[in-house]
Formats: sequence, C-alpha cells, structure tokens
Amino acid sequence: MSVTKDTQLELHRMMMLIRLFEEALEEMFSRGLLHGTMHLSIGQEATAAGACLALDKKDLITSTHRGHGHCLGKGADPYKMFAELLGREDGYCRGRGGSMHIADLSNGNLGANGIVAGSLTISVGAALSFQLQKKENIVLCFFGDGAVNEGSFHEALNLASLWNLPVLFLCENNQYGMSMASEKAVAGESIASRGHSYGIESIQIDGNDVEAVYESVSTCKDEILSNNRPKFIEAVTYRYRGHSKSDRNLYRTSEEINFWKDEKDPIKRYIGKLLEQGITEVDLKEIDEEVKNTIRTSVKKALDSPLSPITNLEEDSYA
Amino acid sequence: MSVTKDTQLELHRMMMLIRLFEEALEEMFSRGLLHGTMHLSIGQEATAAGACLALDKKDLITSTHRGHGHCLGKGADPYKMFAELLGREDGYCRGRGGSMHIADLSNGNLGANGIVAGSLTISVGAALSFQLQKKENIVLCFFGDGAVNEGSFHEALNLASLWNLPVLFLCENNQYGMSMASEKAVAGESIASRGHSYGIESIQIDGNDVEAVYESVSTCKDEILSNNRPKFIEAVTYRYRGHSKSDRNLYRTSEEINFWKDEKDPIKRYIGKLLEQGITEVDLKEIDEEVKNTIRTSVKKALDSPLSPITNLEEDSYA
Amino acid sequence: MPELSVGQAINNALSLILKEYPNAFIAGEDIGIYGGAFGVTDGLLETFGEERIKDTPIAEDVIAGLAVGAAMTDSKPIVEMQFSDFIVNAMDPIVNQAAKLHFMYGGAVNVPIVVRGASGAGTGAAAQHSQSLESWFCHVPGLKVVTPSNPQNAYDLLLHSFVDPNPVIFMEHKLIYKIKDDVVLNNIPSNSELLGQAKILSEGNDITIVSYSNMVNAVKGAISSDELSEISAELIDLQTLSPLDMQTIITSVSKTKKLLVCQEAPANSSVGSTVISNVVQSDAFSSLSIAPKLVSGLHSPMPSAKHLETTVIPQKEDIMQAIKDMV
Amino acid sequence: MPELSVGQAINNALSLILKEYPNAFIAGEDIGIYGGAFGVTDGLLETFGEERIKDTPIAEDVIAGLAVGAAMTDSKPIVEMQFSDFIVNAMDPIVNQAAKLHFMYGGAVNVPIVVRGASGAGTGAAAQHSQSLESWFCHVPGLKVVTPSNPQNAYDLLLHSFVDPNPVIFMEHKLIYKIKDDVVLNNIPSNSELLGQAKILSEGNDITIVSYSNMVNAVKGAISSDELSEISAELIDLQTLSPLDMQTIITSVSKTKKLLVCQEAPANSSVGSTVISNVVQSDAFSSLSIAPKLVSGLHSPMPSAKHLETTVIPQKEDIMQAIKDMV
Ligand SMILES: Cc1ncc(C[n+]2csc(CCOP(=O)(O)OP(=O)(O)O)c2C)c(N)n1
Ligand SMILES: Cc1ncc(C[n+]2csc(CCOP(=O)(O)OP(=O)(O)O)c2C)c(N)n1
Ligand SMILES: [Mg+2]
Ligand SMILES: [Mg+2]
Repeated sequence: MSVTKDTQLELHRMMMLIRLFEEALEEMFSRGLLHGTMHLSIGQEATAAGACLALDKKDLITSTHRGHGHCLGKGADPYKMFAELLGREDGYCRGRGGSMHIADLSNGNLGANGIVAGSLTISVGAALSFQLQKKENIVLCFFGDGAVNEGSFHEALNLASLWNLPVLFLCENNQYGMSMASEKAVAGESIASRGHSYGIESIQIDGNDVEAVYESVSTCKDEILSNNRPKFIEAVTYRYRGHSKSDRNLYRTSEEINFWKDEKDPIKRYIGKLLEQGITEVDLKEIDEEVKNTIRTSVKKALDSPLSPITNLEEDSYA
Repeated sequence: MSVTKDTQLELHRMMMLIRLFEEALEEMFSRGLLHGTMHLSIGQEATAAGACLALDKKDLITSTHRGHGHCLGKGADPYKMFAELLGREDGYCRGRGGSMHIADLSNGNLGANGIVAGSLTISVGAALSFQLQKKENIVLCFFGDGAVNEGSFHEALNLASLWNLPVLFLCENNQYGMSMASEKAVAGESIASRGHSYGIESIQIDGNDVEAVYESVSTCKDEILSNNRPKFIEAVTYRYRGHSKSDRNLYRTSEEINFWKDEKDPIKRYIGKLLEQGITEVDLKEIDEEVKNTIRTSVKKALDSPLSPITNLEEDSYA
Repeated sequence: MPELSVGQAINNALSLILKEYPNAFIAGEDIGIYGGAFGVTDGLLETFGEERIKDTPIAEDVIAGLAVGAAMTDSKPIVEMQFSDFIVNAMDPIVNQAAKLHFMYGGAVNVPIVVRGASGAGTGAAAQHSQSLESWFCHVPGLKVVTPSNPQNAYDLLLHSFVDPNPVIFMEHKLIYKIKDDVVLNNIPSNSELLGQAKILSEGNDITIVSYSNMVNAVKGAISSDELSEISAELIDLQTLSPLDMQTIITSVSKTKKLLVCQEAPANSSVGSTVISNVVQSDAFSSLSIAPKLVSGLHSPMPSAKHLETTVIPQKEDIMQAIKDMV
Repeated sequence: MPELSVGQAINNALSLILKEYPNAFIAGEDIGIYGGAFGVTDGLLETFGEERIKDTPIAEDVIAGLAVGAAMTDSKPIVEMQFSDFIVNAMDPIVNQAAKLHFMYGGAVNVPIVVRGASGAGTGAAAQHSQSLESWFCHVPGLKVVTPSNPQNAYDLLLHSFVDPNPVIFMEHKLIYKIKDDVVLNNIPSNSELLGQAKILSEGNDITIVSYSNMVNAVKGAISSDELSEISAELIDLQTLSPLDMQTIITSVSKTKKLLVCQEAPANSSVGSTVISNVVQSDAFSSLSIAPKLVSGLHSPMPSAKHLETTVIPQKEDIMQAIKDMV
C-alpha cells in the first residue's frame, strides 16, 4: 500500500492538531482555567492520528481516559472539545463529561471512557450491531497496556473471536499503566501474544510511526471485513507527560523520557521523512500555521462561550 | 514415578466413595429429603480423587459448585457432608452452606463456591499467604471449563504468573458449561493454551485416568515448589448426569453420554487395570463393601441427627 | 385470554418483542437450547434462531457490556442474568456505563437495555444464589428498576421496560415463575407509561401496605386470611422501584394513617427504608397515627437449610403479626 | 501530638500496622513508588519493601479476591481501590465471597480484610470517579462499612477496622485527604470497639443532625456560621455506617425532637434513608415535632463542570437552609 501525498499531509496535520490541542490544554490548566484532572497523550499522536485517519466516518471508535487524540482524529471540532473541558454549553457533553468522557457520535466516536478497559465490551456490542445490521464497517477499540489485565479485556476478546465480530482491538502500549511498567503487569510473552490466545490474529507495530499505524489499520480493516474475524494490534508508543496532573514521574528516568522525545518523537520523525520525500518546509509551515490558528481561535471562542446552564440534572439523567 | 499398591487401592477406594456418596444423594433427592439443587460429578471421580490424593493435608484446595468429590478427596467425613445437605447441626456449615458451599478447613479445603470462577482469585490469595509465610505447600484450584471465560480467570492467572505464586490451576474440562459445549465458549486453540499465554506451563491430561491425574498433580506440585512457578492442568473428563436437577440434557446426545459411560468410565477402567496388575477381585470387593457401609451408616446417622437450631442469624453473619 | 405462568408470560412478551423489533435480540447463559435456567426463553431459539437468541459463555461482564454497545448503535438488547446474584460481575457496564452514558455524554446517546435476572430466595440455593439486590440499582441515577409480581404485570412491565429509552433492571423473583393466571396479551406499547406507576391491588382504610415482587403474594395471603378478615388493608404493589411512585403511596397513607412496608431484602439501604423515609418527609407525616413499620429479610446471608431460610425471609405469619400489631 | 492531614494520618496507621503485624500487607494499583493516586501510601514501599507493599496490575477483581484468599489463610490484607468507583469490578469477591463466607461456611472461617477506597465528588472527575457507593455495602449482610471525616478518626477507625475479624469497607472521601489536625497516634487496639459507635461532635437541643464522611465538615461549617449562631444543634458523625449506631441517634432525637440527615450520596436506598426509616420506626417517632428531613445529593450522575458539580452535591448553604426551615 502506498500513502498518497494528501494523506501524508493529513497525517502530519492531525498529529500537529493533537499536539497543539493538548499543549493548549496544559497551558490553560496551569492558568487555573480547568476544573478536574486530565490525561495528555503528548508523544502518542501517531497512533491516534494514523488509526483514525485509516477509518471511514461510519466506522466507530471507542476511546479511553487518554482520548483527546482519538477524538480529534475521528474529526471532532477542537472548539467543542475546549468548550467541554471548560464546562460550556457548546461542549460535546454540555459540561457533563469533561476531559475523560467526550463522545462525538456524529463522527463515529462512541466515547472516551474513564474506566480502564471500560470500553472493550462496549466495542464488542457495537460490532455485534454492525454484524446484525450487515454493515460493512468496523469498530476500532482503543485501550492502553494497563487495560490488558482487566477481566473485561478477556471476556471481550473471547466473545469477539467466538462470534467473528468486526472489531479491531488497538492497544496503545505506552509501556506504563499509571506508574507500573507494562512488563511487570502483563505476564507472558507480549501483549500481542495475548490476542493470539483467543485465536485472534495479532501484530505488534511501531506506534510512533504514523504511516505504519495508518497502513496496518487499513489492512486490518480490509481483512476484518473480508474474513469476518476480529484483529488485534499492539502499537508501541510513549507518553512524555505524567499520567495525570498529579504525577511526579518517580517510576521512570528522565533519560528514558528524553530518549523518546529526542529519538522517537512521532512528529519529528515524520517531518524528517516527509522532507526526504520531497514535501517542502513551506508546505508544512502552512499546515502548522493553520493548525495553530485553529487552536488559538478555538480556545478563544470557547473561553468566550457561555457556561452550560444549570438545568434539572435529575431529569437530564434519564432519556 | 510409580504408584504403590497402597496408593492404587486408595485411589480406587476414593473414586468409589465419591460415586456412592453421590448416588446416595441422588436417591435421597428423589425421595424428597433434600431442599435445593445439587451438582453431581458422577463420571468425573478420577480427577477429584487423583488430584486430591496427590496432595498433603496442608496443601489447600479451592472447589466449585460441583465439589463433593473434591471435598471427599481431601478427606472430608461423608457423615458431616450428608448432614450439611440435610440442614443438620453436625453439617460442615451447620446447614448454612448446603451442597454448593462446603468448606472443610481441617483437611485443607478452603471451600466449594457457588460462583463460577469465584474461587480462582481466592486461590491466588491463599497461595500468596503460602509465599509470604514461606511454606512448602501449594494451593490447588479446581474449576470447570465454563470458568475459563470469566474475567476472574484472566486476572487470577495473570497475577499468579507475575508473582510466582505456588498455585496449581486444575481445569476439570467436562466439555460443557451448563449446556454450552466448551468449544463454543472458549475461543482459541485449547483451554491448556490459555495457561500458556500467561507464561504458565500448561498440560492437557486424561482426567478419567486416575493414575495419570495423580501423577501429573504430584509432578506439578514438585515443580511448583522447586521452580516457584504456578502450573496449569486441563483434565478432560465428562459428567453423566444433567448439570443440576433441572437439566433435560437437550444439548447432547444419549450416544455421547453412553460412550463415556461405557468406554471411558474412570472406575471401570481402573478396575480393569488393577486386575491386570494382579490386584484381586477380592481386594476390590472388600474395599467396595467398606465404602458401601460407610455411606449407608453415614446417611442413616445424618438422617437421625438433629436439625441445626435456629440461632440469631444476624449475629451469625459476623465473626 | 390464556392462563399463563409468569415464566410463560415473560416468554410471550419476549416472543412478541422479537417478532416486532427486528433489531431486538436476547443474550445470556444457556438461554438457547436449554431455554434458560428457569425455562423463560424456552422455544425461542427454534423460532428466532441463533442470530437473535445468543447463548454466551459464562461471562457476565461482557454480556452486559455488549448490550450497552449494541444499544448505543441501534440494537435493542435484552440480556439475562441467570441468577441476579451474578450481576455483581456486570456492575461496571451497568453502573458505570449504562446508567451514566446518557447524562455523561450530554444527552447525545441513549442506552435502552433490559437486564433481566432471577432474584430472591426460597429454593434452598443459599447465599450466592438467593439475593434480592434490586435496592442497589435504585441508588444508581440513570437506571430504572422494575419488579413484577404476577403473570399480567410481568408481561406488561417487560414490554414497557423494553420500549423505555433507559437501561432497566428487571428482577424476576424465582418463586413467581410458576404462579399462573389469565393474561391479556397486550400489544407492544408506544411508550413506557407503566414504569413509575405503583398499582393499588386492594383498596382499604385501616392500613397501607406497600410491597413488591414476590412479597406482594405473601401480603395477599396475609390480608386474605380469615384471621384478618375484619381489617381493611390497602395493598400497593410498587411494580417499579425506580422511579418510585411516591404520590400513590402518600395519598394512601394520608387516608389510612398507617404504613407497613414488606420486602424480602434486608432493611439497610433498601427500597423499603426509602419508602418510609420518603413518606415521613412528606405531608403524610402529620397524618400518621402510629410509627410506620418495615418487615424485611434479616440482615444475614441466605442459609441453605429450609428451616433456616424461612427464618431469614419474612413469612405470611410475620406480616400478619405486623398488621395485628398496627391495627 | 503531630499535626497531620487525613492522608498522613492513614499513612501513619498503615505504617504502624505493617510494623506490628508481620502478616499484614497492602495491595493495590500504584501504591508503591507512586505512593497511591492520593499519596496515602507514600513512602511505605521504601520502609516495607515489595513483599508487603504490593503494586498490582489494573485488575480490581483479583485485588479484592486475593485479599479474601489471603485473609482465610492467616494473612491480614489491606487493599486499596484507587477510586472507590472501581469497586464495581470487585463486587464478586467483596459481596459474594468476603461478606458471605463466614456465615456460609457455618462460622468455620473469618475474612478479615480492609478495602480502602477514595470516594466522593468535588474534584471535577465526573461520573465515573466521584461516586459515594457506601450505601450499597450497608445493604450487604456480613460487611462492615466505615467512613472517617477527619484526621483523628481516620487514624483510629482504620486501626479498629484492621483488627475487626470481618471484611470492612473503608471509604475515604477525596476532599478530606488534605484536612489537617492534631492527631494522637494511638496504639493498635486489641479489639474493634470503635466500630459501630457514632460520635456526637457537638451537643445541642434544637435539632439532631446526622451526617458522615466529608458532609460532616459541611454541616460543621453550616452550624458554626454566624447566621445560625442562635441554633443549638446536636451533630452526630456516624463514623460506622454498618452496623449503624441507632441508639445514639434515637437518644438524641428523643431530646431534640427534630432530625436532619445530610449526605453526599443520592437518597434512594441510602444510609440517610435508613437512618430516617429506623428513627421513625423507633420510640423516637412520637417525640418528633416535625417531619424529619434528608439533604442528599441529587439523583444524577456527577457532572464534570464545577458549577454543575456543586449543584449535585449538597452545599453548606443547602444545609443552612434546611436547618432554618426546620428550627
Ligand atoms: C477500572 C479502573 N481501574 C483503575 C483506574 C485508574 N486509572 C486510570 S488510567 C490508569 C492507567 C491506565 O493505564 P493504560 O491502560 O496503560 O493507559 P494509559 O494511561 O497508559 O494511556 C489507571 C490505573 C481506572 N480509571 N479504571
Ligand atoms: C458467575 C456465575 N455465572 C453463572 C453461574 C451459573 N452456573 C452454575 S454452574 C454453571 C456451569 C459451569 O460450567 P463449568 O465451569 O464447566 O463447570 P461444570 O458445571 O461443568 O462442572 C453455570 C452457568 C454461576 N454459578 N456463577
Ligand atoms: Mg499505558
Ligand atoms: Mg464444565
């Protein structure tokens, strides 16, 4: 498979959008504008961007507590995301969800989830709907390396395999749960080998190589739809920031963090590749400026937008 | 390893005890003497007898809803078991547990459990105690093929492997959950291969060959204690009776049931082997008579014993 | 008008749903060829096939979780918890997902699922197969909780639960499955108006008795006993435990001036305590002529032996005694 | 007498336990080098090593389940649920195992475990990280439930929970972790006599206010406000929610003739409803001069935005209003 130039630029643009979106959040947080905590995926943009851009709008994703990238990747409006984190009426969840729980049904995002592994069984159910409705779409389920050890993971993969459901399990292995190194938490050979044990074809990829992610998700999607079998991808990546805002990063070295930042950064690496392939600094600069502008205006608009009105929340609890 | 003649006779005796114990229960049930349902392991005696007799008294077991065999195997008094099922004061649980929940701490049985896979995490905790207390004992955790698909199974095996706990997971694969064939419920290669995926050495054995069970449990125990690694055995067996008393057996053929009864019965097969090896019909007859007698007198004594008095059950709920 | 047991009535309701809603399916353990542990789904596999009657592995978390995901994507799942005790393994999808997603996502999604389960004691199945856990779910905003007591309301309430746009926990007491009565086989309603409505089973002036699920039948036995024939009791079957129909209860108590609540579950943090607490916080407080009373199961796990089991569960005689003490 | 925050007080209690009980250990997610999501186990790994401070995978079911198995075999486990909301993943070991085994096995085993968890809202963590689920566990026979409100009782109650022979659910409201006060570092008690004892925080004659956990602090704020300086309120901190110390409450209500209960959790099937229900079923019913009242969280999942979150959680002002309405 070869990735077109347009797609390449789009992949770059999306990674930049995610990075700048989260850097803007960080800055808003430090200015005391945000209530609650948040989980930044800075450093992991390639997985979200590559995976989501390989999908159709009608393909669904389920996301995690570290879900800003997934959400943007699937086409969400940064303005509505900022608005959500600021508790504004225009936010995706009208200020009820916040950072950890943004859903964007219009773009096929079934929602971020504050519960580790909470979306695995949900993705299986959504895939069952596709199967029953005979739709040619898949569900892509994002989860972290920490989620692999929850009972839900096991039950979800077993059922998806037994019932031949069109679901792509995508583990973002950023090598740590909150503080626990994945090798201390996952017994056995590897995370990908866990998929095998349910009879699900599983591969491990470089999650910081955005084209590799894009291509393997595209291929997996095709295979899922042609073989009627679920698939499993372990994408190896790394987060630069602490787990959440209260993290002192005691469980890893700054050498390790710097190694990933310096040597493996998905955006830097991809820029290098694109320049080699003849895309110009000017092309990229134009994209980056546009993204910066989007973020800047979105933040401003969100800050200027009205708070979510206080409605009857007991009534809002029921459909 | 060679099994001594004494052990051989003991293995035979134990299988007979379990068989006759449950046949007596069946008969009591049909006479309306028992309240509640029960799960009979008739046909599966070799696994319980072989496994339990390979353990020391200080080794622990955890058991299941189909646990009469495990309990007897670990040395329980049939009288106290009958008494329990009849709601008598002398019952192991003073009439509070019944068929599905007999514990016998004095013989190292941490208890049967009415929850499928309910004892897996408990066995891991008990094994952790052994590890912390530096004891040279293991915990043998019995569970059915149906339990393999519960989230608890996954979490328990992962942790046992990570922490090098002295636990032997023993799956009694009688090929059905309640009505669901194990191959429709367990995705992937085999139940034993599930063990592998956690880095736990796993084997499949003939669960109707009592010596094979005895020997592999003995070997596994030695290895667990010398390597400090958990182990996993899948013992293939078959239940003759319905899942519980309400089963119409619609999910399997009578041919299949008869095949196992006629060709694979663990007791019949073992008698054949023992006779070949020079043990006489008279030896066996003596054992069988003794067992019959034990059952007969235990039933009678239990029926004659007083009901559990009605105490303050709210107080009994707390230690 | 056929005479049906509760089990058959539910089976009929399920059949009708599957017939009329192509996007409806049922999932659960042993619900196919076995027909369910209590026979409720008997015959449905034959009629509707494996696509719609989905036998699952023993894995309650994914059973409930798949229902949530399916419901968010235009399917209409009904799932069975073989014994409602096993719902403990499905608390995340039910409590942290189904109950919250509609609100948490700002109203953008609905999660219309029905989780049916066999609840209650009386069969000697002991502590892990005999619980009445419905009170828990009433504590969880976003869930509705429904408990039938007889064939007709089992049939109707299940249809209404099905068309409700919210997740509904539907608890069927094991001992009601065999209760038989004539049942009007109503059509599927266009909305769930029956949910949230208590039903006055008998009108009376001396005392209001509030109950639900199988305990309603024990109360019926008590008030129709010869010994109590002089007493005019108003019996209210809650039917829906969340939301509670407090208006019906308060109106009744204001009339009778006495309130007795009867349930099988233990008292602490329960439906019965809530009913009493709500009544005394209402205007009806001042009309109460004596202290209200809750007859409930003991605060004890369920023992297996019959004579101990009946000690834990309120019996007709206990209810009669409470009525006599109050009137 | 050191000044400690609640977090530090619990940390001290844990330290003491680990020092004095070689068979005690702690297990949970990120409790080692990270020191726990709320810093409660900070430094314990250094002192006690990996054998006793056991960092686990993210797997709540086995965390609680291993505690049950360990407790049955002479260990004394304390486990941490990072946020108590995740206890939904551990309901089987807690509810169907820990709570029942002692009774179900006829008294042959004890399951002395402590399950600590960070509960409650107020940090903007939204619906899945802000629940107050303690009422559920009060509904389960066999469990004890404990909720500290300040550094001293956090310290003492944890020690008493530890020596109790039963499974104890110990819910620490997130917002109390930072509250500081002088703490007497008592020794480990020989029995758990403190469990089941409510504490009268201030004596008064005009109204009895029952509360627990962080809401106690809101009530304190309310009754010490200038606006209410004329009102003599008797404030009772339940401390233990199961078993409930009804005697202390009833005695107080008989004196003040008025009962207000304040909690963060929603009302249905809750501790607060139980307190009111129990009081009106007692002799205190006739001494009540007006209807009792429960101020509780809304029946709604917790929203993330601050202004919505404070709408769901009772605020000092809501409590003041309720008091003014009643006195
Ligand atoms: C059921 C559950 N347990 C624990 C947590 C607390 N928690 C939130 S994120 C997290 C780490 C998750 O690690 P991973 O799955 O690898 O995702 P990552 O944070 O690395 O993206 C933990 C322990 C939770 N939210 N849900
Ligand atoms: C958590 C849970 N789910 C469902 C059940 C109901 N149930 C009891 S035994 C059983 C089948 C178990 O199959 P398996 O583990 O193979 O054991 P077997 O009965 O074959 O010995 C089922 C579904 C239960 N007791 N616990
Ligand atoms: Mg991770
Ligand atoms: Mg089986």
